Amino acid sequence: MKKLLAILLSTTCALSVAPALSQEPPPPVPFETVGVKEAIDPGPNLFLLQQSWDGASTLQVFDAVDLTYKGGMGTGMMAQSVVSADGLTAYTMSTYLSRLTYGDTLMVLQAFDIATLTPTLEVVLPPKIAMVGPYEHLLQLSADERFALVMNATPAASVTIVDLVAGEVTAEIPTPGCWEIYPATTGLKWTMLCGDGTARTFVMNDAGTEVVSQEATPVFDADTDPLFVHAERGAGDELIFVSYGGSVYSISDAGTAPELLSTFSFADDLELPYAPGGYQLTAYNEANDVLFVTVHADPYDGSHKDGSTEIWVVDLANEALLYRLQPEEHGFISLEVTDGDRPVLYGFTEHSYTVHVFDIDLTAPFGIIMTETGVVDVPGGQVLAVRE
Amino acid sequence: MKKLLAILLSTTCALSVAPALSQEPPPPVPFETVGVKEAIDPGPNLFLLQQSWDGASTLQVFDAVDLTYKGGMGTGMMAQSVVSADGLTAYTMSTYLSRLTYGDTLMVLQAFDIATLTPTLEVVLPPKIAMVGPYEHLLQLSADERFALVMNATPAASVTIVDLVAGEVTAEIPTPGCWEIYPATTGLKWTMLCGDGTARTFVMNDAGTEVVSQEATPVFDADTDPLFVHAERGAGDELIFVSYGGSVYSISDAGTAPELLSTFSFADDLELPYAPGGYQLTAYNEANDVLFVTVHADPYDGSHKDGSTEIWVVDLANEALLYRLQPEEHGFISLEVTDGDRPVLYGFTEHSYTVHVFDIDLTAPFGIIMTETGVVDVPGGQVLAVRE
Amino acid sequence: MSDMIDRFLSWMDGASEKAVRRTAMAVGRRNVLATLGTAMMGTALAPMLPFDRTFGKAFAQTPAGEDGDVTQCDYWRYCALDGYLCSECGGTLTECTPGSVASTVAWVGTCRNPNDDRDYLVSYNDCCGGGGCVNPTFCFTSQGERPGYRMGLYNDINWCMANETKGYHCTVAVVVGLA
Amino acid sequence: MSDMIDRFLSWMDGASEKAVRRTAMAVGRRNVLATLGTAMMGTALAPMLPFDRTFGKAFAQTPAGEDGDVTQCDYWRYCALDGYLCSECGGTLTECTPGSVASTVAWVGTCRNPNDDRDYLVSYNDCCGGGGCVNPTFCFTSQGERPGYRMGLYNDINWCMANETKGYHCTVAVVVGLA
Repeated sequence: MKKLLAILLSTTCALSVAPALSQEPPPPVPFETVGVKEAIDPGPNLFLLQQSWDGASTLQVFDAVDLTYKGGMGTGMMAQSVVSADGLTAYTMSTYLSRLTYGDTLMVLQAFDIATLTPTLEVVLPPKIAMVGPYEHLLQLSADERFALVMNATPAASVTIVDLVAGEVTAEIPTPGCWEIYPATTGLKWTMLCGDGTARTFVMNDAGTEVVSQEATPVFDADTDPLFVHAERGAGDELIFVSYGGSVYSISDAGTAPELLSTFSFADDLELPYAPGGYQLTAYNEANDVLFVTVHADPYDGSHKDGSTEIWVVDLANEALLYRLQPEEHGFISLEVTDGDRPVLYGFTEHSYTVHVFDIDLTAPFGIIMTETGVVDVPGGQVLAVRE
Repeated sequence: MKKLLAILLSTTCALSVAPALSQEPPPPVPFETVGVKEAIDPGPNLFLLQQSWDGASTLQVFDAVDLTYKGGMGTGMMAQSVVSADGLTAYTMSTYLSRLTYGDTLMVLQAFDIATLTPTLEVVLPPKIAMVGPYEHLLQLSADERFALVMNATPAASVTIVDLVAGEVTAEIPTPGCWEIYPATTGLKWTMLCGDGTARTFVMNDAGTEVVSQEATPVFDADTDPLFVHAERGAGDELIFVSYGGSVYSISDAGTAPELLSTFSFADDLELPYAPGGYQLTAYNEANDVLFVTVHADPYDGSHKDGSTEIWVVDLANEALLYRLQPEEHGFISLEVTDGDRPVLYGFTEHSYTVHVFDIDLTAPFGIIMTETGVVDVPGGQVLAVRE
Repeated sequence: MSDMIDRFLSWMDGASEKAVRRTAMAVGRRNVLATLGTAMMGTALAPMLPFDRTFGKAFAQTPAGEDGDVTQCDYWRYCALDGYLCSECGGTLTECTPGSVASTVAWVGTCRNPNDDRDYLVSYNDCCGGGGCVNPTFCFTSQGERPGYRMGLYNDINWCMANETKGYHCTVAVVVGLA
Repeated sequence: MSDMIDRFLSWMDGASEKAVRRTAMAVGRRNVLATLGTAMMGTALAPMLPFDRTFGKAFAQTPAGEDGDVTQCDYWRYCALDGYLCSECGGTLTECTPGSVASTVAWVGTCRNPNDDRDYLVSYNDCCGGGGCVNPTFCFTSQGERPGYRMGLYNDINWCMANETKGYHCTVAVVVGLA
């Protein structure tokens, strides 16, 4: 119909044009006024955190389908970020130094309305927040998204609880030796990994003012096979970790104390040794119950942050390596994947500071087909999140 | 002597070594404590301003002879800087935004002890300072270095006077239509270039609290041959400007009103058209009474900030182009030169963001010999100053 | 429209309205902004579009951006632009990115539109605040540019200076009149 | 010296002194810092120096830096260093740049010295404050590194955290004991 209209119009124009072909100049370009675009274009968003250690960090927003850049939210130095489940609100925690390289320290939690990229809330935090490279679980939200949970390090570890409705800090909870915050998907509690190889759950009261630390559960050995701190949620709502040595650890946080459900290695019995490496190094696809993991060949003591030489697909139900994806690009350190039957995999590679998008066909008759559908340069952008 | 000593020592060692060649392991590396280097190494310094618009700007210090990096001083966004004549103190003016990309504005003047790279003074300025790319004459010192003179733009132009001894602002003087601050080399006064083609001198009282604006002197035509705002001091203490079209304008600021001493073109009568271009685009060498100028071929309306294709040496006494230096590097936009018979020329090129150092032999029988003696990468570093 | 032009000119100190309209200029922020991880750009304004012979143009206003490639620094409106293109930063040719604010003051350029051979007065407004921009296109052209003694033609300065929010974000190019 | 080690360990929460001494680790600040205009570098710690056969060494203490090239990321002390080398930022191997302050807390690494085949405990102190660094050498090695649940081995965090001045500047590598 649109096409038809265009043909009609051009015919009309052609008919009416002949007499207009005089020496008359075209009318001038219409005059304009400067404006501000009210909101970013709708549609699913891909979020990347560009962290700076001597200036503004920014949380950047791209169209998750065609990678069009939509805009960003400016925040402080060494920022961490988290996006609400509905994709409408972003939160950051970051550090402002009064003279940038020195001076008084101000640490704040900021909330942003993503549609308008506008700050909507600011809460001053106890000046203890963990100033770390971009990690997903240093700033998290409680299941009901009423509370923000902030990782502190002085270097003693603690968690600050922020009531996002009241806009105020309600408590600071010591969490000695425990690190990163894995909120439960229901209820007011979170779990942490601890240096003695345990996991420990912390249960809040309704007001976020009091927290009970539950009994610790032995889970892993921080000396012989330490866990990466990145976690995904599996089919049974369990927390899925991977270890330096290439094992999956499934931990339930459904009860008051964590429970180790299972462990299995996905890196054994290969000709060459491989190991996982990176930061946000796993991504879970629900429809196929598979975990994507960035791995590298020839690992050694200290290579656990090296970017990928391959991306592996691990079948969680069958506890086995399903497929070894070998994208042309190396150096992936962060992954994110959509949940559906035919997932879209997003990967950030430190080799070229680009985000690559792959269509993943897990049902192809002769093995998984991985098709690159997009790429965008994002210098220093790292933690990925996708919201429909 | 040193060499001889080394030979003696090694002979001694060889003689005494045989018995020591047992299986005894060497003693362990001595244990150490962490420290802070008290002061930068002595010697002449080269200063470069690395300006940032969304984080800390820094004033960087290099050894002026061998280009060893000595350290830097951190300051705010969009900073300008000036170094005292004795090379002991640096001043910056800059902007701090409370939330880096937005928020409250704080504009300050900071002083730094260069030996220890430590801030020694901070004065809050009226929040009007000119936020501009790096230019030399937006922050200047009075001849006696008691007062700092700060260029403001709201966009209305004015000058803030800061008493550096008292550490306080003494006055803000409207300077409508006039731009950049050229302090006299004696007395409490400065001159400015104005948009109507005049130059105007402003005379301060001893306290820096009152300023009399003197009669304006017609000097140039801002429409047909505008002056670059960078200025050097010539043999007779006059201000030396160059124009977009390639003329030298010598202006005396010795009296109460500026006086145009002479103008001449150094870009005429060449096969190809050339014009000056850049920022700190001239440098004056006193011993030879020559001006180095960055010029580019095939100029056009709007090319006046283009980096060099050549560096020209202009003989000021004879009002003539003396020599066309053709360094391999193009894109020089900032120059600085030492005063002696055989000057050292420093140039910053925007093509590779490097500083190049040249030995200039002006007395060589067959024309000037330019020998590159050093190069250092300084991303974004721009305004140059050298202090013995 | 004349209200808007008046607003540009009201703050002009020492420069006549005529001088402002005559030429245009971009801020020598080049070396600073360009260092921040961006590609380099346009130098001269080379006329790139032939005279527009699409008859339809005679019957409808030309929407912004249909008279050239607004993502390129040699687009005709950018003859004196010094900054990141807002159209590549989440905004458009004439609109700031959501979350930022348009500068209340601006510098102006006089740019020849090769489509109709007219000279237009183009207002370059900086957008202020906002959250950075990923790999923005940095353009730097200085046709008719003058130092700060002709402030309205000066493109080296942060034109967010008169706003409450002074953080520079990107620059729009708005046709505000015939020169 | 033991005072100093005690100081490192006094704040260790949940990690035994033994665990701290066993291994070393550098902060995953890599992607952030490395983006800031620096080159990338060392991955594995490859022994590069043969056993020191200069007899003079048997008679005098080895001054810092004479047992390898301290400007290179594969220098033996840097086995778990994540940061800019202070020696390239106006400081030295063990001294912060003038104008900055040494961090009061630090992470530690256990590095094998190929010159004497001994394992040393190396304290990686961040220097805090200071005025940036021009083209600093960024090193990133993580031998024995562990996440924040073993804080004393964690190299992804800003170790200026316990200082009044929290701006990260560069990192020194100080031999504080035998492992």
